[in-house]
Amino acid sequence: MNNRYSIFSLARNALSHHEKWGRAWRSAEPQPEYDVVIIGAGGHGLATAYYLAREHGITNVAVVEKGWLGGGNTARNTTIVRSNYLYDESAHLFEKSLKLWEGLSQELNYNVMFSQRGVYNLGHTLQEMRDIHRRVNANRLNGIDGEVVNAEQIKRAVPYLNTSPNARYPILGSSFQPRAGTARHDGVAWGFARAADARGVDIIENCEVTNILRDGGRVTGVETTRGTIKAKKVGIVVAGHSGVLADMAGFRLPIESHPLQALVSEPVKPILDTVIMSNAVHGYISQSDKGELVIGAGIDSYTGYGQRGSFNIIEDTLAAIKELFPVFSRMRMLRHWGGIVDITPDATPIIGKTPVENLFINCGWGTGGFKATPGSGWVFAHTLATGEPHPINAAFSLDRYTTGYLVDEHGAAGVAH
Amino acid sequence: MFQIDCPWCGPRDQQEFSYAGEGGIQRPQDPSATTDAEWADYLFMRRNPRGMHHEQWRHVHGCGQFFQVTRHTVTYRIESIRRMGESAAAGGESS
Amino acid sequence: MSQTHRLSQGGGIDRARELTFTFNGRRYQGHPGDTLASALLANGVSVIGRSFKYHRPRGIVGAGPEEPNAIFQVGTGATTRPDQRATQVELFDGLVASTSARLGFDPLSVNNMFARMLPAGFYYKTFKWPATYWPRYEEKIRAVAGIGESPIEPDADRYDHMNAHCDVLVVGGGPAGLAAAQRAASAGARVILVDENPAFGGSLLSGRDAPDNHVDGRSNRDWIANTVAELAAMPDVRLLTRTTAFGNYDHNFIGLMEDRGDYLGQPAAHGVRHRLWRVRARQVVLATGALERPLVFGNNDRPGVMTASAVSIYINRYGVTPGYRAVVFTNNDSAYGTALDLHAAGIDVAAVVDVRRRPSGALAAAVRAAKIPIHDGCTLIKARGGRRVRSVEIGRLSGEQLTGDRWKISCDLVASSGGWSPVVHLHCHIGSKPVWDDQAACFLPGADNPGQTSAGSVTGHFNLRDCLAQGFERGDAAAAAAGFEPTAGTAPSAPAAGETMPIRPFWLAPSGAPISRGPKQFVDFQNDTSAADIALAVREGYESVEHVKRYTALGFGTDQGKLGNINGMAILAATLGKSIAETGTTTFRPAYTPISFGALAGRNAGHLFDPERKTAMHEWHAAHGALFENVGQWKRPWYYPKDGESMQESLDRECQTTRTAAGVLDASTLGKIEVHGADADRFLDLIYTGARRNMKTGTCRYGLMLHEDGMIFDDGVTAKLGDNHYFLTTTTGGAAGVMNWLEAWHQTEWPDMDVFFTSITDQWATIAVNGPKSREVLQALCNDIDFDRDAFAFMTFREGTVAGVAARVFRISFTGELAFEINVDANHGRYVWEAVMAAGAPYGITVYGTETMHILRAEKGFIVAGQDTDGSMTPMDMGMQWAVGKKKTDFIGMRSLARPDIVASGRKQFVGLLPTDGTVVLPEGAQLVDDPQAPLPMPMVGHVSSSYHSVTLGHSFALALVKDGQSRMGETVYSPQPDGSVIAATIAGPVFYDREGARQNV
Amino acid sequence: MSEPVMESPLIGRPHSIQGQPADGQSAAQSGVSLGERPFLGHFSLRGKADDEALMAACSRVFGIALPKTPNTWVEGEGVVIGWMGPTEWLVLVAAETRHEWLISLREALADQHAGVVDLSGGQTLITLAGEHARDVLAKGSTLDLHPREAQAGFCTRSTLAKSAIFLRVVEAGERFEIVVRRSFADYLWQWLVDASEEYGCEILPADATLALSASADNDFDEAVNAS
Ligand SMILES: Cc1cc2nc3c(=O)[nH]c(=O)nc-3n(C[C@H](O)[C@H](O)[C@H](O)COP(=O)(O)OP(=O)(O)OC[C@H]3O[C@@H](n4cnc5c(N)ncnc54)[C@H](O)[C@@H]3O)c2cc1C
Ligand SMILES: NC(=O)c1ccc[n+]([C@@H]2O[C@H](COP(=O)([O-])OP(=O)(O)OC[C@H]3O[C@@H](n4cnc5c(N)ncnc54)[C@H](O)[C@@H]3O)[C@@H](O)[C@H]2O)c1
Ligand SMILES: Cc1cc2nc3c(=O)[nH]c(=O)nc-3n(C[C@H](O)[C@H](O)[C@H](O)COP(=O)(O)O)c2cc1C
Ligand SMILES: [Zn+2]
Repeated sequence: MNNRYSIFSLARNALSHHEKWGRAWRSAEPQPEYDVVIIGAGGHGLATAYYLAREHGITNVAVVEKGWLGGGNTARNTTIVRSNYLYDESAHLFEKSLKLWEGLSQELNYNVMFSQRGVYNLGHTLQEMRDIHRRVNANRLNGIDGEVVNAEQIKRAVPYLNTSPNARYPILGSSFQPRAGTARHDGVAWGFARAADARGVDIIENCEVTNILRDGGRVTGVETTRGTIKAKKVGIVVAGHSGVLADMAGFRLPIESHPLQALVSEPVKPILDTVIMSNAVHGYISQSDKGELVIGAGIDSYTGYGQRGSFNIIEDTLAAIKELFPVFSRMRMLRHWGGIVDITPDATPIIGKTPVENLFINCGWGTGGFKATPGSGWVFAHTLATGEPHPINAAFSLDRYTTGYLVDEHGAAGVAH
Repeated sequence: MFQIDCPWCGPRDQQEFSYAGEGGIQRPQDPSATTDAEWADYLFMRRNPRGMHHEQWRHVHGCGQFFQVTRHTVTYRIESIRRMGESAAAGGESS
Repeated sequence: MSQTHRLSQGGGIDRARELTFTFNGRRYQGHPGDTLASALLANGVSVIGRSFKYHRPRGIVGAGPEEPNAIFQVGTGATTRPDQRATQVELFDGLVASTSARLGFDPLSVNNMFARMLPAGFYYKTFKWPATYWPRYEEKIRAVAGIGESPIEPDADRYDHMNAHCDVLVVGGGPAGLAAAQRAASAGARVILVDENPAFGGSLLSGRDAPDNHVDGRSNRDWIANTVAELAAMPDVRLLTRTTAFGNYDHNFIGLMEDRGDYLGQPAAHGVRHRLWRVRARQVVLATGALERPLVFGNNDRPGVMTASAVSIYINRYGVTPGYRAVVFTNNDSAYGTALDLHAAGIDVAAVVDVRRRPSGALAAAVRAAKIPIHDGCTLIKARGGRRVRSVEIGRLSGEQLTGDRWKISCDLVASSGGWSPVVHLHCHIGSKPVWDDQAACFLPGADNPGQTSAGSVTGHFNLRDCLAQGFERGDAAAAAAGFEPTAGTAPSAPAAGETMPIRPFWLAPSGAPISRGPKQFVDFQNDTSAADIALAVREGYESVEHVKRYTALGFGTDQGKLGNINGMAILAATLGKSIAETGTTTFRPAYTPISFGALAGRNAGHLFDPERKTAMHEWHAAHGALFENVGQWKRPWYYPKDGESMQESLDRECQTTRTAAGVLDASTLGKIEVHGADADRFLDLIYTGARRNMKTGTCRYGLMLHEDGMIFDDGVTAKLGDNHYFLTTTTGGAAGVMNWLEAWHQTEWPDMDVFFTSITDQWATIAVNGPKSREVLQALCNDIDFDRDAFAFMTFREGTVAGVAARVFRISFTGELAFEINVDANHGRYVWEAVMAAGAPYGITVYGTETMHILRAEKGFIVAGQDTDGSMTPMDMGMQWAVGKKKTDFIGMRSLARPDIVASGRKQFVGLLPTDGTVVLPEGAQLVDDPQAPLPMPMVGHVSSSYHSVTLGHSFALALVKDGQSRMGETVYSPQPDGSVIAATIAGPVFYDREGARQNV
Repeated sequence: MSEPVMESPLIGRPHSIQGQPADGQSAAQSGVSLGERPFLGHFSLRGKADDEALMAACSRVFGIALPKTPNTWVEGEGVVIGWMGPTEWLVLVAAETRHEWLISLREALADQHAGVVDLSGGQTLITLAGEHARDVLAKGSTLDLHPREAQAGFCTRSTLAKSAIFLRVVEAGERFEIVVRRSFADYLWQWLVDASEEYGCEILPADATLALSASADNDFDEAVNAS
């Protein structure tokens, strides 16, 4: 297919008034049977399909999506990408992902605008500073870039941040990961979709899985709103809806689905060149390439599938942003929205087997899985292809909740991101 | 922003309440008699339904009482509210 | 006169007064009552911006919240505000507005020539090579994006929140809203009526005052004034103008934003610039009206092309004509009204171009009567002109196609109407989907949300008579639903509408060429999204309306698609060969129009951002030079430097004095809970790892609380005050959590147990006196307690008076020294504190803060929950088996301790560390390895949780968590530092000082 | 030794500007008056409402029955008792009677299944009155305090700004009392002064007496029952 994207193809197509561009992905009709069916065409599901094809040569794959691809949390996250997690298991997983991010635009031939503008995680209390040191030291020894910077250094890098020692919660310092940053969320889904499609994967939108078919203890396929699809293996990658799918397959998950909100300001000229996250004051902020301030909020305490949350969270978040950046007080909120995040008790994902044979699950990314999109797809593809987890995701099994081996990342994930 | 009808104090703003998770989870009578799997079930596994959810809230900035709520997790509509210990049949007056 | 486009009469402006303002540095005049947009138009300013991608000149299109082009920076310096919609900015004297777009020659307008290189989504296809160049591309992209500029000075304005309750909230003060509010209020309901405009009246204010829109037989202006006056006179009615309902939230919670300063150019009295109203309404009536959508044709973005209703508004409300020779282009009747407005204002209407054949309505008849030519069955193909429309090309239609018959009409104004889109936004904020109505050719609100209803043109009723009747009826219904009996009365009446002709949906004017080759037909002006972009998106497979939005940026701008979205969605449907109902809309989200961060933060800013909790001795600490540490919301003294002392010098002094004489700590912030009830013993036995039931009255015991997963979450001391009567302490940060924990277990799991908990954290000021001289200090202050070593044993307490104040004195120690904690009623806290300091003076007593407290406890190996533990440690991990009741059969968390991975080896365990070089202090948070030469990723075996220099020990020491550390005593571990150095340390037991515990027992 | 000195948590706030209207306004113009009643007796009374022996004992010692209707307060001689929850009441008495009350309460309830916890040092009481008192509260409270909804006799625990409070309606729409925890008092006071500013705010001298209605017989009972 002569559908490569480049400045030259753009010029060539301009001559034909862009009438000759092919589809980024086919609108596939469901086939009766596949080797692998992936439920959920979010970034993670699409990446899984792509790496199944690319790394394992498995192309008889369908990704079924109840709505429009990339329309779940992939469409509504604040796009922060970093790998400075505390525990070895998480660090290796997220760093694997970050390495994939670094070549992703070229790999997919789709500009996902991965912008390594760095991420600051601010510390406002002595205990937060201890935790920051602990995490950055661990990152360094795990081969992950990062340093601890003081208020003076932050002030120089981010002049409009309130670094006054008289602030209610003065900034005592921060971790800084230079290779971290943001990416264009929709582009990530589209890029993976296009690349997976090019390798033969069927992406089937507007196709909701309504039941998971089993024979004995073994999965045989899925029932969907567009008919039954048989499959040798099935992977569930539905983020906030994981509990619903698990229920269809007859087991329970240690997951609660909660609304998580975000918002954007009206667009302004460049004013913030990096990403600022604060746990104690509770908000995080970056500026998109279009100029809006993209701001993330705390999670709603109650469970909900409504893709909207409570207004007081928005108020509290903007009070926090005003505290961090008093100059943004006169900026205006353009739009706020919510997603449904799948929260585990240890703030760590589940990637691996389920009680049903040949049925695998990838979920529990909660407030922070966008950054993992390529890495998650990569390890999950391995798991689906071989039937066994890759060493990188071995620790993220469902049965850790039974044995007590938890990788508790609450510290690193404390603020939703 | 919910308005929750505290079974003691009447309707109040969500900000006076705290969410207290899925309701009706019984702590095993004799924890040491449970298997690891049963214990994990009690500890971590949740119904997390998309639809009607039986849950607990506490009027933490009011009468301090925990109570039971049946709420739809998509529409966020509250179907019924009961004091702890009241069965669905006895309460369920508000809708 | 410079106001070249000001009509000699009409409009609601105050012609007697002139206001001066500047736009991009040029001075202009306007009048009170003008908006910035109407004043610019009055001054004949036509190019007010440049389009985002192609840098095409742009003019004002609308007159309200739908305006996409006239987005300006207003004000300068600390009071600047970016991205202000000129159509909603009220003019005041001295207003300064600007746009960063170049209004004259714009070098980037060459983009226009490269336009073909910039289709929707072009950036996904480019800027990928070489990979390392992306940051440079990105910088360029960022520089051209963004409309206004963020302020860079702190905001001096103030903001607040106001909570309000009402029986009926009416959003929108047009005829429907006024009628509804009037009815609800007259039934006795508490009513709030809001409108975003400076005055009530809605669209009536922008129509001509003609008999066909009279209400109850009088001019509609009179009717409005009367109704508003009537409402204002009622005690339980609140009328809010300049107030936007920006968001509709669950359970009838509606957010309103009231402007109290921007319209004046300065904050209103007492400084509140924006007030955010948080309304909880029993019933809501949405009477938000409808917005007109333009028709889409070639070069429809030329300055001078506007919506027809905007043209009418400028004429009728502001006395301004946006042009002197107009062409009206329509597919429905309402634009004929605009033709009549123009005509009445003396403006030449060159033609009405109607896509419908033989328009038959009453308005069309009136236009004919006015001798305005009507080109029926025709379309505008494209506009001509550069910085302003100069003429339009018209073609005859056959179905959706052109017949080939084309002609040109010169004009400087095009007023177009593609029909009306009800403002269903608020209705949809809480998840409801709008429903497409083929008849009215618009989306209508779906089924009512609970407790909410809609009235007026938002429901697709586009004539005054129906709107009034519906407002009246819905006002009654809302009042009734809120429990009020409607009074007798009849709906305000307006003359019956004349004959009308149905709208002909018409989404995209044909140009004779394929969409991709014809002139640019803009759908979303702010983002330069054209019909061709939508077609391209579909061609590339971005078929869902949400994909189209995200790929083309349709509706992403500051108007959120109010002007263009419906057209875009209809064009999408046509491209896909589907119905509009099938393709649907994107999701409507708050805010209806943008609201300031300041308003959302309200009073929670600056020193009121979060409460500062203070102890009774706070002022004393501050007066004695304490530096404070934030712990939770508390301010705790960290250390008390004396003149010229470094931090370490202060700590050395505080430590040394406490160990050799006496030191005092304000421990009031510790959480304190009183527990009593017949089952208190039984209950606490389930909560703590250790036993409580065998405690004797008068004694104290240390305890750990675990979460049910077996991990430590808090610790503290339990004192037995009497039978089934206890006093517990918690960590400073843990107090509220522990209180909730106790209540939760009691109320939800063991409701039959008879036990009560009362938080008494604030009741007691706690003064911890530590050190070998502490007994003497206490004795000097107290003569009713026997402080003799055996009479008052370690881990017991006594009641008596200290410094003449009733006190409870505990003999407990967090330093390992002889120590007493005095608890007195906090009102007496400072008094007793000062008495202690005075009584200790002869011994050289010192005051010390949290840092010294940490050193002294660490020397003794005492943990700080939350510092040495992080939610993943069991009592065994911490070497605290002794705190777990051996004979207990159950406590919360116990079962989890038996899980395989909790009993497995390889868990991190609590140990002490002695750096090989005792002058080096291991940084807290340092990671520990066995082999510092190992390649990255280097296996880590533990981390340092607490670390200090000890003046007492004469060297540094640390507490750490090391894998299997308790069986590695004496082994060496290493900590590689960021600077490349490596610190070696020996694993030791965690107790460094007075291992036998003799000192606390003297 | 000198007499022990008590300090309210608002030390340095109202006392230093005793009686001085804020914002340079005269008292007559101020829409709000703020004051503190420091050092009152505050007791938490815990027990079960269906425990008849306890209820009887309480009636004896207070001369009035404990309010069992949620969110109501009653007044006896020298004492105000507010419902805080189904097993909890707040008892307020004047500063100088605090110790006697505590002793007699503990004595009277000694044999009961009940607890009396002294909170007098841990809380203070702020009064807020005037034409705009309700507006000031509305800036930080989601309660509906319209006279129609919250008559005299209404009380509740709730939040005001970012502080937990106990609120008592002394006179519907006009006169309120706010009991706040000691450590939050300074914050709440500053918040109230800030929120009151636009209406003109008069700061009253501190007053350690308990506000009781003129006639202690409870004509608000009816109102309460009606709500
Ligand atoms: C507001 C917000 C901010 C966030 N910010 C960040 C951030 O800054 N950084 C970060 O790393 N992470 C962030 N996250 C988290 C991140 O978005 C998610 O972890 C991640 O996108 C999950 O990707 P996914 O592909 O697994 O899920 P999704 O994108 O949600 O995809 C799941 C898909 O499954 C589909 N599906 C569900 N049920 C069915 C069914 N029955 N049949 C078929 N299909 C089904 C859904 O429609 C959906 O498309 C944020 C999340 C939110 C909500
Ligand atoms: N000729 C036509 O085709 C046509 C079309 C539409 C409307 N109309 C006329 O318009 C009138 C409609 O009356 P109506 O009362 O339904 O609507 P209206 O447009 O007169 O009033 C609605 C009011 O609500 C305000 N508003 C909208 N959203 C708001 C929000 N979120 N917050 C605060 N204010 C908000 C608007 O600014 C406006 O003032 C009738 O007279 C009708 O004849 C005619
Ligand atoms: C990183 C990011 C940037 C966004 N920027 C904008 C924006 O500039 N304008 C806009 O209208 N919405 C913006 N949105 C929000 C989307 O319009 C939309 O609200 C969000 O993707 C959730 O989808 P939904 O509202 O359709 O449910 C942005 C979303 C994200 C995740
Ligand atoms: Zn309650």
